[in-house]
Amino acid sequence: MDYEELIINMGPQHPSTHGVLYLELKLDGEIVVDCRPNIGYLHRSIEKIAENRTFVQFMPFTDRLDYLASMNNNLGFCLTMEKLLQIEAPARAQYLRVIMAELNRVASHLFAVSTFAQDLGAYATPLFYALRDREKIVQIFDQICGQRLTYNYMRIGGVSADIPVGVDQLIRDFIIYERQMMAEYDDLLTNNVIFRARSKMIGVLSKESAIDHGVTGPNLRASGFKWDLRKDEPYLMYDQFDFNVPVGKNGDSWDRYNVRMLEIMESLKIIEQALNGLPEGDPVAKINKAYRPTGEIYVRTENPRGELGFYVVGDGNPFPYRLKIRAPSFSNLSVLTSLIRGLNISDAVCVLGSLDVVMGEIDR
Amino acid sequence: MIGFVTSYIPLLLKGLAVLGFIALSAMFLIWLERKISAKIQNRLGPMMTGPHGAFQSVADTVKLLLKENIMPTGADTTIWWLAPFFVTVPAVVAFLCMPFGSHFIVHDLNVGILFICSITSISVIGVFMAGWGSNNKYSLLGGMRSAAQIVSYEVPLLLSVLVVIMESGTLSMQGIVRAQELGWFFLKPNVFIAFVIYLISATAETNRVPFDIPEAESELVAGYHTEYSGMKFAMFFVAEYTNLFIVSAVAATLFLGGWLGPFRPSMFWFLLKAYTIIAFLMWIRWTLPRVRMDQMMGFAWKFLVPVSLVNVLVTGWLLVVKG
Amino acid sequence: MAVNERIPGSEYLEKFPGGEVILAKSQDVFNWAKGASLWPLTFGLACCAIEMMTTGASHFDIDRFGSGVFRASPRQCDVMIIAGTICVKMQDSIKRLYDQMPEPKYVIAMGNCAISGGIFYHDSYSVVKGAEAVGIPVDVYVAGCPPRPENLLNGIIKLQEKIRSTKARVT
Amino acid sequence: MLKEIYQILIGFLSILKGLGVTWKNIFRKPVTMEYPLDKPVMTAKHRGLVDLIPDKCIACLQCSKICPTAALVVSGIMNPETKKRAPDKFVYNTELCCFCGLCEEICPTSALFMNKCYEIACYQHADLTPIDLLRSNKYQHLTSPRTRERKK
Amino acid sequence: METAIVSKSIQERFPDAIVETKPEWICLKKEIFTPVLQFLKTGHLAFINLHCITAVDRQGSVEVVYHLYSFEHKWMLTIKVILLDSDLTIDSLTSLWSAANWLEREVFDLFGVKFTGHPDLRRILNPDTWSEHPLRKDFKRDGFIPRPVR
Repeated sequence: MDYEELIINMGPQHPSTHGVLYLELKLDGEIVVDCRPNIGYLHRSIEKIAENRTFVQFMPFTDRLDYLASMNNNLGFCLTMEKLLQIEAPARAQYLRVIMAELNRVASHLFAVSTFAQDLGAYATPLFYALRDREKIVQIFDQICGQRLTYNYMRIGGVSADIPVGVDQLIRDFIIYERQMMAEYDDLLTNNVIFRARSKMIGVLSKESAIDHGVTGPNLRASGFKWDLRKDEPYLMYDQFDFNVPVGKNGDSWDRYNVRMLEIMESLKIIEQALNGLPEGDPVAKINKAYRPTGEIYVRTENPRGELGFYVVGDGNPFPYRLKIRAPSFSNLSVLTSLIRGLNISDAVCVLGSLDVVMGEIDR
Repeated sequence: MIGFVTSYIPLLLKGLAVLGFIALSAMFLIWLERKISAKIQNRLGPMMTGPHGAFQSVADTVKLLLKENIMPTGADTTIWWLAPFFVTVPAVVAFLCMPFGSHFIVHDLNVGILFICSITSISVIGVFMAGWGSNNKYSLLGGMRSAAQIVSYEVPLLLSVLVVIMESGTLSMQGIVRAQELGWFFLKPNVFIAFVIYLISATAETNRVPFDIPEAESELVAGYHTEYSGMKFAMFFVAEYTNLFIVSAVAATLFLGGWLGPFRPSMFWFLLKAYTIIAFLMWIRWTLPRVRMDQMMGFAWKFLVPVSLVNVLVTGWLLVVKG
Repeated sequence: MAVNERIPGSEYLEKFPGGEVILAKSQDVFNWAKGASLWPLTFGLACCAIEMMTTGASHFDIDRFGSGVFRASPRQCDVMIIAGTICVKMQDSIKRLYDQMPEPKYVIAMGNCAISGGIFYHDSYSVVKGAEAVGIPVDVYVAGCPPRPENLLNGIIKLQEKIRSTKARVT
Repeated sequence: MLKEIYQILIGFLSILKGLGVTWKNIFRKPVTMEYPLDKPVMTAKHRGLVDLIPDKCIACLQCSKICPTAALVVSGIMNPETKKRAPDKFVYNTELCCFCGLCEEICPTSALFMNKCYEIACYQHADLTPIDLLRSNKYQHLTSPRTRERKK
Repeated sequence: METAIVSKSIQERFPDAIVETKPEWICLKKEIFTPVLQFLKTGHLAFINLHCITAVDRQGSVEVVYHLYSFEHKWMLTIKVILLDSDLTIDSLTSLWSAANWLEREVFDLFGVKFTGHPDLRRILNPDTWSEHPLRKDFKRDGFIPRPVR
């Protein structure tokens, strides 16, 4: 008696595909036999656009790559251009960049953690708690640069505006508030028996397979490989802050979730130290339209989802000749097929949620 | 001939009263669920339709009435069309012997609790028909999951009800309530365990978190009622909340002494207990994640069934020893 | 700007004496009900989806307007909030989703990308220039990149006013 | 067997702790800001719609050059009496704008700024496209719901 | 850790593999390309992480650029291969790093470089029905509105 596999389309519009990802799942009963992810449903040809925009004009596009961590994308592009043009940002601007990047990392991890809980069935409550906390960060950004999600805050050689007067007190109150809330999330989710039963030893990613697939960021650290660009290849004064890098034990979905929770606490520590050590000076950088770099450069920074790389080739024009964005979620998602073979649908959804991919930067 | 007809008038009136109560309670429960979830999530819930969104459920029902009725192509028409009725009718009929008060009962069958448990398990056929009839892979998976879930949680449910029957000695609902005049049943330790098991398998029976696997939001889009729109979807919604009320009402009757209470209006106590249990189930609904399919089955057969069997033995031994 | 929609059974009601009065009154009730419970489809494409989720969350709480029930299946939805960039590859999926929705359906184009391709209008080979280019009639345009959650709530209020002002088409 | 029972009990306790968290949240004040009734005050740096003070503008075309999405169409003429350039056409395309704030930063005479208007919702496409910034009542057509009369 | 050291160690094993050595990158010949990378991965240099594959259209030839990273030496190596427009084929690296699978599909999709030996070389970002490769400089398509220079 031959049986025919059930082909199910977790199509571009599905509550748990974190955007427009289309998974062709071949099922035997409820067990996933094979999975073919199709991407490109949010391909907005940012690299083709970049070839017709000056470097200053390209900054708003970096906000829309990983739209949950726009500050970190701005930071990545700024560092690339500053290294290519040999420009040095003033100390206060560098400290402000660290604060903004780490605050955005906390907001992005809060979002990732709570959508993971939603995929496991805790419908809406953890998500709304995390969004309530994220709202405080977004309002701080609103005070600093005027927008809630696409900041366009950093300029090549500095930042666009200094921090207003009352905002650093706002950030300090947020840090105290967030530490209490994280204790609540541990009770609500981390130690919950159903949550652990659903995510322990599901989608185990070994260290070798992670490195082989080019997985970076929290997913790599969850597989037991202690590798964080901020610690191992310090850029932007990260070596002056002491924070430790959380590492998971057996690389399953729960470890990927737990590494993100611990990273939130570490980021809060960094923000506190950066705020205390904020030097004086004028961080603002004027818009300079006369950048005409030649040569090429490849710079990587540590995004909440992994290592974001910018490869810029300049040939003397104000527009880049070629600009390649190496998105961390792109390689993180390529691991999905090998992880969910043999699991059933509920675990496939759990593994996809634990990888925490953003379609904006996968499809560019 | 007249005598024959007039003897049915009181039953007809009681039936209409029950139908009215079901419609009102379903709408109230939908509003209550949105308000409790809002309270838990520090937000406000429906506010714009009447004071504190009082007429929100009325607006939802009227809107669902006005929706276009879409039949998916290739659907198995009769099965697809009949499914909502197979889910709603058992939920309504189960109110036949629900003891609202000392005299407020449609008809006090002497096999009351057996009747309720058997009627409510018919709805699984409706869910399965909806799953198969919609010609949609997600619904098919939802339908199959719900059949497995309800079958595996029927056994601990009935075993915990068996404990109460052994304690009260009668199957009729009023009889069970009167047997609790000395002390509510859930105060006894062994019956308390049966109460906990009953609540767990009741959440599974009504497909509510942490056992809402058939219509799992994040996996199967909307489970078995993916293809239903307009009034048919409203019937599924009403049936789901009516089942929730039945399960809590039976729990209140069996374990918390039904309409027994210090002062006169007995119906008040019954509704109070039923709605506190509903509020507790809603509180659980908005806190816990979902259990996976095989964990749910394993939990039922490997843990709930043995514990309830032991519980039945202990109750029997206690009754024999205590006399 | 009255978009006419047929009320089921309006042709019978009209024949009875005083039918028009009942029809007019019932029409107000129907429009109030349609406006008060707009169930959106969970359909986030890009950055605007994050702002849509924030609107659903506790600080702005779209549930106050009765539309907190985000249904995943298009069969049970009334309003499709197109939140994000419409790409060439996603085009026919959006059209199919729109066709699957039952009749009294409305569309809110949220964000400049859904209105006209926004920041990706020039130099992009794979972005469709707005929801109209896909062939979907849009009821309310909510501009912004991304629009603030208050702006989306403002769009929902405008959609409710539009529904309340529709006159039933008496066949 | 004993370990099994112990696991179940620990699991039960963790569920109760989770319920405790939601219980605490039930009694917290709701954080909702009821939008149409009390509206938020926009921050000082909020980037709303692009706005222009016509007489301060010297039509240097800096803003239309810097705009990443070419949403500003500006053309200026030399005004013979005042010997200064003045804009005769200043069209702003709301549907293309990405609200990045570069035009506001680059404008030498700060004639162009981003106002605090964030309620941009309308029924027709034509309300959004070419908006002539030289007119004084350029954003009147974008109405917004009434706020709650503050009970002073 | 300098490019010169890496190019010297390549020189010893594969004398005629290197076309050109620059402080930022090394340009390799197309013919004996995979053995060199095999050595780079498994040799003492331990470039076990293929960070990114991209391409640059030089209007006459396409430069395929590989970024390899070694965790031991904490150093990023850039390798280039020049492919003439006449035959845009190069052998695939999926046997060495599985990260190459999707990265090569993207380069094929946007540039048209065919990777021989790739398990399933299809388009990844654009619809499969397209025939042109968008990131080439001579790319034309209707509905493509260039930004008007003000």
